[in-house]
Amino acid sequence: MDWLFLAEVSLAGIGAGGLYALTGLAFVLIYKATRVVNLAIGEILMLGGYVFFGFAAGLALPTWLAILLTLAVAGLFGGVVERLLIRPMLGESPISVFMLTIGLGSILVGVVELLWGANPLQLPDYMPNTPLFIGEAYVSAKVATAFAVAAVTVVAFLLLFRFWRGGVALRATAGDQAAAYSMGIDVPRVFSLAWVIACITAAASGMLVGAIGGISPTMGVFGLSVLVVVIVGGLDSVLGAMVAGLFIGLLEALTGAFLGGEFKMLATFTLLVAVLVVRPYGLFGTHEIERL
Amino acid sequence: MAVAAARVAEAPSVLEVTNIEVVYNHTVQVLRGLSLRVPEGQVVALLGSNGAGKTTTLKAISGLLALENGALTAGDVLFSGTTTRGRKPHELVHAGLFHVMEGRHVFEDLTVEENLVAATYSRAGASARDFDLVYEYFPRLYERRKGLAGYLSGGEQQMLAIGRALVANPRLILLDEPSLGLSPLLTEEIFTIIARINAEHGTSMLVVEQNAAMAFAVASYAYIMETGRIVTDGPVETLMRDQDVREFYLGMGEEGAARNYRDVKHYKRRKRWLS
Amino acid sequence: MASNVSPLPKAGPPASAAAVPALAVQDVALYFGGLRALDGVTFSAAQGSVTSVIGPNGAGKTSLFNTISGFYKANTGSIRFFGDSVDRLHAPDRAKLGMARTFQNIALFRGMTVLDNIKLGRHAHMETSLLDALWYFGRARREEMELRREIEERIIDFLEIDHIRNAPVAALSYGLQKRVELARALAMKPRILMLDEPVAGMNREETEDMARFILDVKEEWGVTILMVEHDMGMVMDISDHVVVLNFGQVIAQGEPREISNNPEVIAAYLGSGDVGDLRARVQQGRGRREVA
Amino acid sequence: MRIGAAKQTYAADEALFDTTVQRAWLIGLFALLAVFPFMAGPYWVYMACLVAINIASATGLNILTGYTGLVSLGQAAFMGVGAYTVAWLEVNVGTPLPLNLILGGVVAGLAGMVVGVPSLRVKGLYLAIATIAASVILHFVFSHWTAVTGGVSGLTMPPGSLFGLTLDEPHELYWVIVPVTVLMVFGAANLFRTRIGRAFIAIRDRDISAEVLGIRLLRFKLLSFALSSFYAGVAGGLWVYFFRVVTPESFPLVMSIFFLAAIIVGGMGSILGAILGAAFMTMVPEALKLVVGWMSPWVPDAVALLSPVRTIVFGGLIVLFLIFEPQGLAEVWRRVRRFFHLWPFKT
Amino acid sequence: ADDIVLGGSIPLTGVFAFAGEGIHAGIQDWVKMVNEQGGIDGRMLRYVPEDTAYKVDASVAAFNKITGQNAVNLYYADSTAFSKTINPELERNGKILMAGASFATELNDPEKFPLQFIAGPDYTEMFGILLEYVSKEKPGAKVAFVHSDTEFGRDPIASSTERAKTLGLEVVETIVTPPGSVDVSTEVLKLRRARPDYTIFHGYVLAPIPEFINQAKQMGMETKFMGTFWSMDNGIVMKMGEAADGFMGVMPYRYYYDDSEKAPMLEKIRQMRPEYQSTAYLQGMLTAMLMTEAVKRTLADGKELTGPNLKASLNSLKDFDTGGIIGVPVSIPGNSIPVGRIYQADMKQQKMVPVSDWIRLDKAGG
Ligand SMILES: Nc1ncnc2c1ncn2[C@@H]1O[C@H](COP(=O)(O)OP(=O)(O)OP(=O)(O)O)[C@@H](O)[C@H]1O
Ligand SMILES: Nc1ncnc2c1ncn2[C@@H]1O[C@H](COP(=O)(O)OP(=O)(O)OP(=O)(O)O)[C@@H](O)[C@H]1O
Ligand SMILES: [Mg+2]
Ligand SMILES: [Mg+2]
Repeated sequence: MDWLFLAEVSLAGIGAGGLYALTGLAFVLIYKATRVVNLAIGEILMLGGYVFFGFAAGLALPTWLAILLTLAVAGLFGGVVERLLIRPMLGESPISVFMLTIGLGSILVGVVELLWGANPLQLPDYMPNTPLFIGEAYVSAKVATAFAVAAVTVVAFLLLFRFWRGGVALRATAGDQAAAYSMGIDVPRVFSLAWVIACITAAASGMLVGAIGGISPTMGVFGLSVLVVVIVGGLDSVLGAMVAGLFIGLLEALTGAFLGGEFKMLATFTLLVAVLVVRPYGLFGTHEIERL
Repeated sequence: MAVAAARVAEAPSVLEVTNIEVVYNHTVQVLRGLSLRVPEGQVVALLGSNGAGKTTTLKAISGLLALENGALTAGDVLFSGTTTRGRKPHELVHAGLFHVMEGRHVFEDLTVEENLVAATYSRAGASARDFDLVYEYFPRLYERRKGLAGYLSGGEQQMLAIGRALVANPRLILLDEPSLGLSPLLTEEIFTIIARINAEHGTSMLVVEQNAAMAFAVASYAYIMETGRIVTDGPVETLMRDQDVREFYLGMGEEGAARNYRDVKHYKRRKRWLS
Repeated sequence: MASNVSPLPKAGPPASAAAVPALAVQDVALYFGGLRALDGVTFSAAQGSVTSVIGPNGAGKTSLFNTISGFYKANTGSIRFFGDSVDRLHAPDRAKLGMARTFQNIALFRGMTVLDNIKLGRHAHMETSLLDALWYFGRARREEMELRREIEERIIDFLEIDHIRNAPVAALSYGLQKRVELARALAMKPRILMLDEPVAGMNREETEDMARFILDVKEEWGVTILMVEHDMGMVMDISDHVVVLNFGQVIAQGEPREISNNPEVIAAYLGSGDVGDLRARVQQGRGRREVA
Repeated sequence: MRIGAAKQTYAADEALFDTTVQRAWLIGLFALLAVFPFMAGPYWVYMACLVAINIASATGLNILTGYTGLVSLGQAAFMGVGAYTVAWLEVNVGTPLPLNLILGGVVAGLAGMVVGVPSLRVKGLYLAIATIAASVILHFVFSHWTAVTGGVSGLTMPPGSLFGLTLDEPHELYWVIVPVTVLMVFGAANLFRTRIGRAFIAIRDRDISAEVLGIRLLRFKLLSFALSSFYAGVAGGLWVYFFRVVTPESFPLVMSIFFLAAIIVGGMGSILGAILGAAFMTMVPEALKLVVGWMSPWVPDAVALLSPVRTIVFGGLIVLFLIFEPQGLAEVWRRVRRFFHLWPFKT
Repeated sequence: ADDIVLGGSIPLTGVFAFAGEGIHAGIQDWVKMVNEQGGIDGRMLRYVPEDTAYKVDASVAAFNKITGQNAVNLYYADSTAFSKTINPELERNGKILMAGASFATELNDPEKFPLQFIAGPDYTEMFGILLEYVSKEKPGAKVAFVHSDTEFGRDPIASSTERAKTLGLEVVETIVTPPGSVDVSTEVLKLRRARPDYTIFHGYVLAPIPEFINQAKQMGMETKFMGTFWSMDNGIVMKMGEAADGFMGVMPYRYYYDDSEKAPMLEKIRQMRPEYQSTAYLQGMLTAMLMTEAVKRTLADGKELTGPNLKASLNSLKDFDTGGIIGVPVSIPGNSIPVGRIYQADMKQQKMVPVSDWIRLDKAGG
């Protein structure tokens, strides 16, 4: 056994897992507040990458400004989408809203293709590029940076939900909108807020993912792996997104290293099925209450 | 008796509903020019058969209609003297109008205590003290405060729904069938508590209730509605002497004693006020 | 088991009414984690009788119904249905034996018409196989026609719901929905009819109608009725036997008259039953405030 | 007491097509289907076949998702199972076409049943994602079980034949594809007049109370999965007779999304909906091409520029229908019909 | 007389759109040039494209539509799967000569695909050219293959592993990446462990090559990276950034800006389109050029324009001059043109510069 190799592979896996967790957070936020599984997260992530590209490469703005502007645009986008598409769907079945987000994703792909073309693009290098060594083990600097950003964000949200009173409002809104209204909770605002924050988060991971793998209209498939992450973790659990994100990152790295890349998807989806059979609501998800 | 009636008339009203009409889905008209008022500090009862539009009336007042594709097409609702038209439901809650919905609507995925927390958003200074008050009224909730509300029995959920109103400490509570599914003892208890809240906090209430006897016990004035409009109203003392009310809402036979269900023959009767 | 399902019993009390109880619940316990929802419950319902289960909210009445109909598995104890143990049968098999019920929170199928909801009740007694169904003409059609005729003649006419037979249930008022639930239960070829709060939310007039239906079903169809209800006026008037639950235990049972005078039952459940007293107290309180 | 078009018997009341006008329409439709290949050009016959295949598969998905309420994103993968089965049989065994189609359906149905097993515990969107897992796993099987599936380069098969006739052109295959589809659609329509269809709907509306009313949940959920994948399998079989090559990339996830979109646009839980939806969603890209064709003289590079529009239109249709016409085309159709029914007396 | 119709299933959208756009422009320009000179034997060349989004069924639909509405003589196919799918139909139809965007090894078989050809080397031949170069540069070198888990990616791997052996090279690692994977850290680690002298990417366009190279350089790896046709376009390589300096690969055509030798066609292109044109553009144009040539020869021989006749005419090409698009005169004895050259990225000039002469695989090719 080559221990150094194992260590390096594991670190790489955990690094990628951080990105999964961060993007998973965007899923979870929206689900927690609105009970919508937003399949467009992958495409919103892509949009984040492209908007950043537009600011940083197209307009040649300084990196920090481009990042801030991208986050702002993403937030605005989240608000607009919520207002125009999601709010009219209040009270419709979860399947319908789920499909709506699929439609949204398709629109985004088309729009990006229209504006930036279908060709893959490379983001300007804005992340540190000097290699990092933990002990003797090599860690890609970009992946390490991405992991750090992801870790800070996810932990911040974990704390937020533990100690912030608004967390209850979020869950209340998700559970029963009419009742939430009647408690004096501003339901539309909770909805917008969830979408705004989630889209900001997704755009942030878009910039990170794009920096590592480049951007293309098809990069939304990243969302598919993240979907597995949040299902395994439990759709409404931030902790679940974190744990499952890291775990799946690790699993993918190890299968990739020891079995070959073609087994990665198989491994994650097999894990998904296994987890669902044992725990139908993911590792940390809330059970739906079913009473007669 | 006449004194009571006079008192009602004098008191300033916390709620005035004038000639409202409600249409669902742009097609079904449910309320047709309904008016009622709740004087400050009083309990008013609203009775009527299934589908008459009682729940709709309350939703029209609290603004929850919009959630069900219903619209207030005519008339006006004044809460504390200002119109509620154009105001969002949550703003009304902040202004002190609290609606305890039919069918409880507890947050199933939240614990009992979190349900109470959710009700504090309308009030800046809510604290654990308010929870103590709820637990004092409903000790059963205290026992189950860490449990998920979704697993409470029907009655326990009803307690929780009323408990949330207490925490919010509003000026006016709209109560939709508070006794639905409650045991006789609890029904009595809930109505005692309703009376207590009214007496101790001066909270005004509009109570929709099928158990007319109970409603009459706590209310000073009552409205009776059929198919979208008020057909009779008056001080409770007066209504309780009305022949139709006695027959259809209190279940008393011609002679004045309660009818036995076994003796009721199955036939369609016509209410006099409909003819 | 299935073979002894008789067609709907004819009017009049069964000959051997006294012999075996329709339902015998023996020492049944049901736990939810630490919570004892049912604890050593024993009672029986004589054939052709109306047996009411009453008790404070959360006493376990609905849980008892769910246990009898097989939705929950009792932790201990046994349930006999016309003398045969049903402990090992799943809910659908028990339904097939003739255990029909309505639900506390109306559980109609909102996507179907009234007629289809009622037809659904007969499901377990029908034979149509997949291939029959796909072809329809022939066996499936014959069976459907037979069912339709019977429902029209025996149930729809009886419950006076002919004007709404093609209405979607979602559009019906509460009282009518309860009536459709009863109709669906009747379509199940019931030998015992379990009604969970059949008149909750109804006013006096509607309650009287429902009481009449219940008595008619008992008398004309010879079906045993088991009922949970908080409307004491009705329970005491139409029941033959009353069982009182509290904290999952049977604290009293007997004839209505005995029960309404039982001090334990009064303390736990019935209360003073004196509206006048409440009224007096309220007036007093009001007076106090006005003085102050 | 009955109001409206009074029917004399219960049978008449329960018929699928209960008025003479409707029957006339139906006969007209069949007549049209029969003469179509003689009147239309090869391209339109080709499109008709494709539409029919998609209708068959969408109808299957509608049974599962629209009627039973179990969302599946695996329909394309099950079509793949059917296609591979048929191609394998054609290449290696040489069994006759009808048998191959049925076997393709059966194998796909079995696969669907396996996928349905978790449905008793796993609900709602969790289940939807689990079906994605199924399609990923099936994709892996397609591309790695080289001995049977031919690996990444897939299977190429000779044209099918029926009654000694070689079917290698759309207007020949039309006579297989369209009748099979019509049969399957009728089967589905019949299903929902019987206890099985009612059980499916009950499961969709509220599965736990359905159980207490005598419906065996597992059995009927599995049945729904099996039936829906059987439809997919047969559709996949038709597909492979049509294209004569199947590779792991032939049935991607977006194709499953396409079917879901088709039943949403058409109208979930409506037989007519699946038909209209599948036809509409198959034709829209073609219509867009036409539009682009007309515009190209004026808009430079219209083909390249306007083509992302197709992606946008696909998504946009889903979104618009969900928001403005949640009952789908079937409801639009009903409205139109009501209009003409009453016309000119009322509007 | 009737037009000569060149139909096309062109991937103007979807994952392959970047190539489709170039191909589309290339064919268009060629058609224009031919028609400006009076067409072929007085018959105009008409180009009828249809977008396919790089989907097989859409391609088939396009084929049916175009052939249903036009008397098609030539056809451009957008993908391997389509080329395979349509082949039986093509043979049945018998009137069309087809070529396209696929360099799949499988297509390079005149027996199985008698009416198709490849306007360049197939993927195995591309690998062959690369390996030939490597074995000359550094005999006995260690090579690694990195490819995507798609039909395209897997195409040349098995056969090229064999070929490397016969050339005395050692294949030390074969890495498969799943489609759409972003982070390649693990794969790079694996690569480092194998310590190859050369690493050949195949089955990608851009991602994840840049990140791969970046991380490898960070780790201080010395390996030289190489690519095949679709990742060798100038625009794409330049997008890889600084780290890709020195990235090499096989290219069967000259680049747009290559004015080192006489290349009249390139000059004409530069006149028509002053901005850079992709290698896909050249591929499209060359394909159309070869097809036209086949038509010309068939007509000159007074034969009917059928698929077999067209193909025979194409196969009769001996030392044909492509106007400099390919640096050497070409012959097409079979289904492919097994010629190519190694180019290397020069980031300072932002150009690909040749590092080898034109390499022919005459013996190995089809
Ligand atoms: N969301 C809705 N859409 C359409 N119609 C509705 C809706 N809600 C209620 N209705 C109709 O409005 C009428 C009045 O309903 P409402 O719920 O106000 O009656 P109610 O007096 O509260 O009856 P109950 O005693 O049964 O609670 C009924 O006929 C009902 O069918
Ligand atoms: N699935 C469950 N999980 C956990 N606890 C449950 C569950 N179902 C019921 N309970 C608990 O069991 C107790 C009995 O509930 P049940 O619904 O049977 O009461 P009930 O007698 O029907 O009351 P009500 O008259 O209010 O309807 C309650 O305390 C309830 O919270
Ligand atoms: Mg109501
Ligand atoms: Mg209960």
